[in-house]
Amino acid sequence: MTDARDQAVDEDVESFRIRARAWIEANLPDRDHPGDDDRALQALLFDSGFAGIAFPREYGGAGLTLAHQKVFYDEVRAAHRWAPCGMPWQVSIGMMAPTILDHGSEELKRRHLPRMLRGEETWMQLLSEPRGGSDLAGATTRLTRDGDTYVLNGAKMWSSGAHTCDFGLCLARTDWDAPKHRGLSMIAVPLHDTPGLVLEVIRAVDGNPGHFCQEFFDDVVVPVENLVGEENSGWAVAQSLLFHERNATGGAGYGYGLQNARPTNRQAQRSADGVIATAKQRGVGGDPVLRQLMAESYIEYTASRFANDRIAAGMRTGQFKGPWGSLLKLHLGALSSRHAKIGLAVGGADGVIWEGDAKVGGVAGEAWLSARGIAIAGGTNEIQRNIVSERLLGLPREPSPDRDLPFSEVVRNQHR
Amino acid sequence: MTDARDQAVDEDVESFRIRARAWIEANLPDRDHPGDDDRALQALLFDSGFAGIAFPREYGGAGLTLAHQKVFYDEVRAAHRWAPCGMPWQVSIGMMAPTILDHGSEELKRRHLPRMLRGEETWMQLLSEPRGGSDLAGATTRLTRDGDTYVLNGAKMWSSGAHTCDFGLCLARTDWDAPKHRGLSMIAVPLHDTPGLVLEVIRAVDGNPGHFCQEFFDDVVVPVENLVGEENSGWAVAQSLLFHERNATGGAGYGYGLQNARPTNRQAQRSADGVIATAKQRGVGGDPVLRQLMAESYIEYTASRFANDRIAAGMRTGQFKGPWGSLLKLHLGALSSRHAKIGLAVGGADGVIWEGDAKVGGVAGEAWLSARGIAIAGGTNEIQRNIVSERLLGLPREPSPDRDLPFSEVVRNQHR
Amino acid sequence: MKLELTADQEFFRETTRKFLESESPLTAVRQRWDSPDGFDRGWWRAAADLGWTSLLVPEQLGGGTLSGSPVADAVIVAEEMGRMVAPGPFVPVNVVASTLATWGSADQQALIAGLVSGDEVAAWAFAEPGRSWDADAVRLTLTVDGGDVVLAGRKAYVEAAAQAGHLLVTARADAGLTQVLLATDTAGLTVVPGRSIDIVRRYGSVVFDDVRLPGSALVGEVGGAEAAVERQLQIAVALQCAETVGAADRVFETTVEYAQDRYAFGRPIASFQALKHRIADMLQWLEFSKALSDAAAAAVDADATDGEAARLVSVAKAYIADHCLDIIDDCVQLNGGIGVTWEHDIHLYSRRAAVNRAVWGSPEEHKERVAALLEI
Amino acid sequence: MKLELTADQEFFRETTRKFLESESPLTAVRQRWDSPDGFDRGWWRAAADLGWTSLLVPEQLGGGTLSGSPVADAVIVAEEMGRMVAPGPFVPVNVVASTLATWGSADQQALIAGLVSGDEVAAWAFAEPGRSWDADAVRLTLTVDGGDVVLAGRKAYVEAAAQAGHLLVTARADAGLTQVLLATDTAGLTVVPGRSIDIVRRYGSVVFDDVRLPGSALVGEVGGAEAAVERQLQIAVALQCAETVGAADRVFETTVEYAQDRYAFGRPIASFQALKHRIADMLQWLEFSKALSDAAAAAVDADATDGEAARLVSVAKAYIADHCLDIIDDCVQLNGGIGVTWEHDIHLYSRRAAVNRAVWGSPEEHKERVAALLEI
Repeated sequence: MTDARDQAVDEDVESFRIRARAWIEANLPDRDHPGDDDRALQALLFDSGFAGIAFPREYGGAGLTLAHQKVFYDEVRAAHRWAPCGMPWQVSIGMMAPTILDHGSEELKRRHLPRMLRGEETWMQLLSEPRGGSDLAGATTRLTRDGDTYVLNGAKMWSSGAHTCDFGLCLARTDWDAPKHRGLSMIAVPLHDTPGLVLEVIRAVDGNPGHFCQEFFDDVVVPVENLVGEENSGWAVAQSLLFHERNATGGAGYGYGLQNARPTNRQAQRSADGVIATAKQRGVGGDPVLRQLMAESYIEYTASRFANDRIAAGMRTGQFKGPWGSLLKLHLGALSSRHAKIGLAVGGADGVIWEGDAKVGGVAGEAWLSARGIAIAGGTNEIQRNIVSERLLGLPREPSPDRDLPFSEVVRNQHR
Repeated sequence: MTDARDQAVDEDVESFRIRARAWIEANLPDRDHPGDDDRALQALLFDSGFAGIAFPREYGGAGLTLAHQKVFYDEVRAAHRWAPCGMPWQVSIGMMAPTILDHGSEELKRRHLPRMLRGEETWMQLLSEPRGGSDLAGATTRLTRDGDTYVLNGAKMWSSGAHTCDFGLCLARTDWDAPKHRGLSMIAVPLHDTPGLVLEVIRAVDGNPGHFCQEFFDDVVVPVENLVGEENSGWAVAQSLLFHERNATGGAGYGYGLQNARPTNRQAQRSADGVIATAKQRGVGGDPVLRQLMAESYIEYTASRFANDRIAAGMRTGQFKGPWGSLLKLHLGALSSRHAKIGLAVGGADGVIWEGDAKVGGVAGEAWLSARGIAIAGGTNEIQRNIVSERLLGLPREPSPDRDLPFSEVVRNQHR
Repeated sequence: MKLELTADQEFFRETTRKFLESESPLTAVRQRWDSPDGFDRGWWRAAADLGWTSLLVPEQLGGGTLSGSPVADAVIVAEEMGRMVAPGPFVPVNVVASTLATWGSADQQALIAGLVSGDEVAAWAFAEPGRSWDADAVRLTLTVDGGDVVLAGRKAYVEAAAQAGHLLVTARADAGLTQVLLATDTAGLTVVPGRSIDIVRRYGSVVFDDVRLPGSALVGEVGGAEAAVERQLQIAVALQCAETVGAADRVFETTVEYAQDRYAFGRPIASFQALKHRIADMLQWLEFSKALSDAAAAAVDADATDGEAARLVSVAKAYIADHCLDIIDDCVQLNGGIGVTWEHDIHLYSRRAAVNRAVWGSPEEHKERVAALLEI
Repeated sequence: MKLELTADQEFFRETTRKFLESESPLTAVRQRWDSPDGFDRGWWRAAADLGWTSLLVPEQLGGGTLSGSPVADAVIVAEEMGRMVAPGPFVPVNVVASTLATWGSADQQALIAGLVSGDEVAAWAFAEPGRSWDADAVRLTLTVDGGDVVLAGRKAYVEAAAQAGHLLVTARADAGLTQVLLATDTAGLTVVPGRSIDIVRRYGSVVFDDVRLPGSALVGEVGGAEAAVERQLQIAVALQCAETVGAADRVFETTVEYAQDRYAFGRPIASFQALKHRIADMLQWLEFSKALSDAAAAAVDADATDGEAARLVSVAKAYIADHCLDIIDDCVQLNGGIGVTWEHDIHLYSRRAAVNRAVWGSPEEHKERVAALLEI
């Protein structure tokens, strides 16, 4: 197993590409028939030295760079093969593992990173709260030290895929007298068979259980060694996590980029291809007005692809400092709604009306209903615009009347 | 002269309409050949009791209502006749006269309102300053009491048509130790042959003198009786002026509405008709994509017309309280740029390129260059959005760090 | 959302609103997701009792207007239905009743009483699969065969098709547009029930397999239905615009309230200027939508022959379908994550607005119609 | 605005920028408003000396690339020209030089030296009055008459037509698209000088009144110019996109700086969230524009035969013409009243961007082209 990784020492990107290509062709399944055991496939990648390509070797990675990782997944896509890229891998390996790498104790890193990279454990995040929205630092979930353990009380929401994951990185308040950003801690909470933890899947707009969950913590006991970073330094850990999230969602950093993920039917509609296919099916591909709209979708997604490469290059070369992934996330968030409206135009009545008694149909209409998800989850468009203007351009920060107050004195939601 | 006005006592709108229609047909020139002496025409209106229809009779008005005024100008338009409606009447009678009516001393009203309504005197406003922009209450023009007179020093900018008008209502600071809104006064400054006053016409984007002016005041002496309202209550006067301005620009209140004004060539381009004419001339009227854009322009201008009526009705019936004219101004400001882009699309290369050596041509291109004017002058789109959200919907005000400071301590423009 | 209603209209709005709030709250709307019909017959009769189905019918046929402007009256119901995303075949029943009252034979007018009482439901079969909502696009054939007429073809997106006892069908004969009224149990006619993303609004397809009818089924002359069809379209679009405006109005109202109550970063989110400015834009779109919706209804009431009604209806549809959808869309954003869950009511409105965007013609189609009417 | 330039390219950008700042500051650009030509011949020779006109010409003909990617090299000049709204017939000279180098006869290639040195100016006559910027729209006829060819028709919007000594003309023969090179003093040819709303960019119309030329005037075969024309269009659009991006980049940079310096209501206006959010959107559009401009140039350099270059060039043009115009437009708004005066420099950029929107095809035309290339 370490042999595979040994080949990688100081390997340049082009040599790596040739080696990766050969391995991919010999080992990975066809993209259209990938089977259904992504965990086994991830283990194969790991055992062959192709999981966690940019992670240090001592934690099970290949010790190479993000450029190597990008090359690997480009080759996978070019060869029309499949490597696990969607949920939960995108989150567990693309966002949580790098956060552990940045802030976890040596013990946590040694114990969990290899398992995460191998797919034996999948992790996700527990940040947002029912009353909190975008104001993550306003978390009111309570984490209390009790001898050798911590006790967790409160609720989290909008946690994607918590029902299928093994651990959740949970942001909770440990000091209520400190200002909001300085009384938080991050802790890894096991999600299976945990006494006091109730997990519910939130019903999506289509009426079916979605991938967002809600968790209620009632005196949940968590070992002290699960703390990630120091007590009361949880905001720094969350910032790191959000950095990796933005990059992963935008397709930079440790994430795989949405373009690598296996498209579902609904995702297919969320691309120019899906809309074009609808137009052809409805026989309206020749409509000059709809052609403008379809071209617009194609243009935006094409722009996204090249902007991705540009921002990756800027970060790689150090010309772009700071959370530039926000620009990609902002674009996706702004585009999703526009694209859904284009879908409605192209889909016409067939996009919202169908024969039969199924409650779900009309792919354009359903895509429209859920389009705002990407503009809200993972940091709303508004949060991204704040980040872009304040942290990429250095414009003055928004006044935050609660920033320096002891958290216990902060005004929260009111009901008139 | 008073006879004409006597007919109007308690006259209902429909009786007035019949009387007005007959008078219009007998007296007003054809809309397309109105001659060039709007002053004489305004005097005719005044002498016949049709100027200042909603102004009190003691100040030369007809003592009727804004509904009567609207009917009069509707009839003028319907009969394809012409009554003075553009600049400077829209400003002098539509905005300045009502401000004098609201705040002027009895003496000021008796002396100036009849002259304004008869067109013997034209008035305009001196509010913005070179360094001030939208922050009108931050005026730094200095008005100092000196015995029986005031002395004015400073500069004003963006004053439309100052070079053709007789008086300017000037907002100036009389108390530098009061908070910004509480140290201002409004005074009427004569604009002709005034010692110490230098007036320059600002060059517009087309390279020619535009209708905006800049004024420099160097120890300009103004009589004390020219003060409008009390000393240090100038902000209330300015608010009143801005209220009338928004209404007039939007086409409500004492103004005539842009739809009544005589269209110039450039204004013609600033309407759906202009764009449609361009399309026909270029032979691209059949292009389905451009047809969508032209229809959009037509739809927006049509919406504007009916929204105008709606808001006038809301204000008339008291269902809309506050500066609802802002909504119309916001729409015009947002539309002008969009409409100019539609003009560029329809105009194509012919909109920006022409044969011959004239420096001005390409009507779509020139319209595009100046389109932002309406989105900035008379209160920017941003100011209107603040007004709409704060004063029509009651949302919380923007934090103004300078609001309660003595003005002398307020931080102003910095140069890094 | 007219500002100057007559006293009768004010009262009508009030009773309509109270009826919907008590007899069709959003919880009840949600429950009807499981029902094939989308509405309850008894409930519909109660709504009819309030006058929902009689406004476009003259007094001598059992109806009557409140104000002399029947479409403006009906708009009041449509707005309130939009505010409560209400069920019920309001548009088709009123359209059919109106046309039968004007163009129907005495026999056909006998159906009106049932429509007015709510005992009967009728639908209008107009659009065809994959085609635009335009009279020119009608291809269903009507052939005159002796004293009979024969229909062949297919209709789609027919609101309440499977719930209706009768269909008003727009067909094309050699002589031009022609309409017939027939019962849904006529031989050769198959109704294929369907659904939409709207929670309670049901649509169906109708297959005409050489459906043979007596000449008495004709509504008006063979080839003489153009004016009736245009009027039906105008009424349908005017009512639909009012409904969409009502939906956006309600969403905007609740969202602005929410933004004032919800705190983030120690401030109500309605204090953030970026949101305030978007809310200001939304109010502008909403008020302009209201103005256009009322203007369209007034023009249809005036039944002007200079094309004013046709033009204003299309102007209103294009503006409202786009801008009210944008209002609802940005309100979802302002509501944050909860706005994209089943539990939150906003998706009920998103659904209605998305269906209304497409039905009776998209904004793109109506813009083209405006361009054509302007003779560009 | 590539992030990874070669050392030679970095140096080239630096010398280009310095040259423009010292030899063509905005004050000088403004002065050229009065000049019929829009640029100074001596200045153009100095620019040519820096390499502006030699990049798309192979070494054996007196040119040479800096990096092996000639279009990417030329893009550097275009970007800097955009940032300084510079004068000079950069696009036409490079397009003509490139085509003569590939398809010209030895005699025709003799012109290249003059183009490279800046002593000669050439223009490309392609579009026709009122028609779209599409090879299919070319109607100017070329008739073969024995050993001669005869041109009849009219060209319009020809950049530097009245300043050029030679024209590359795209015409239609029975056999298809055909190109010729001719001197502007050829009998039967009339150049009608014209202007544009750009301060320094001059366009002209060209009338061909049965212009008779020897067969040696042909650039390539009769009917065989399709590939050359497509390549010329791709180069022109790629360079134009880079220029528009450069213009928007400079406007954005100065406007953000201004917004930080300018105080209103006791705060820098850049602290108002509504403006911050619009500025964030602008940065997104700008960075995406840069990414697409570079991608288009790279594809044209790669000269891919799978349609990638054609598609990306149209994608870039459609995106950049729309979004960079929007950036400049909103920057005018952020500058307030001063932004709509002659004194402020922003209108120089608005002018350039508006002309660039139309020339070489509008965003609408390029979207249609994208749809066609995608075989929708």
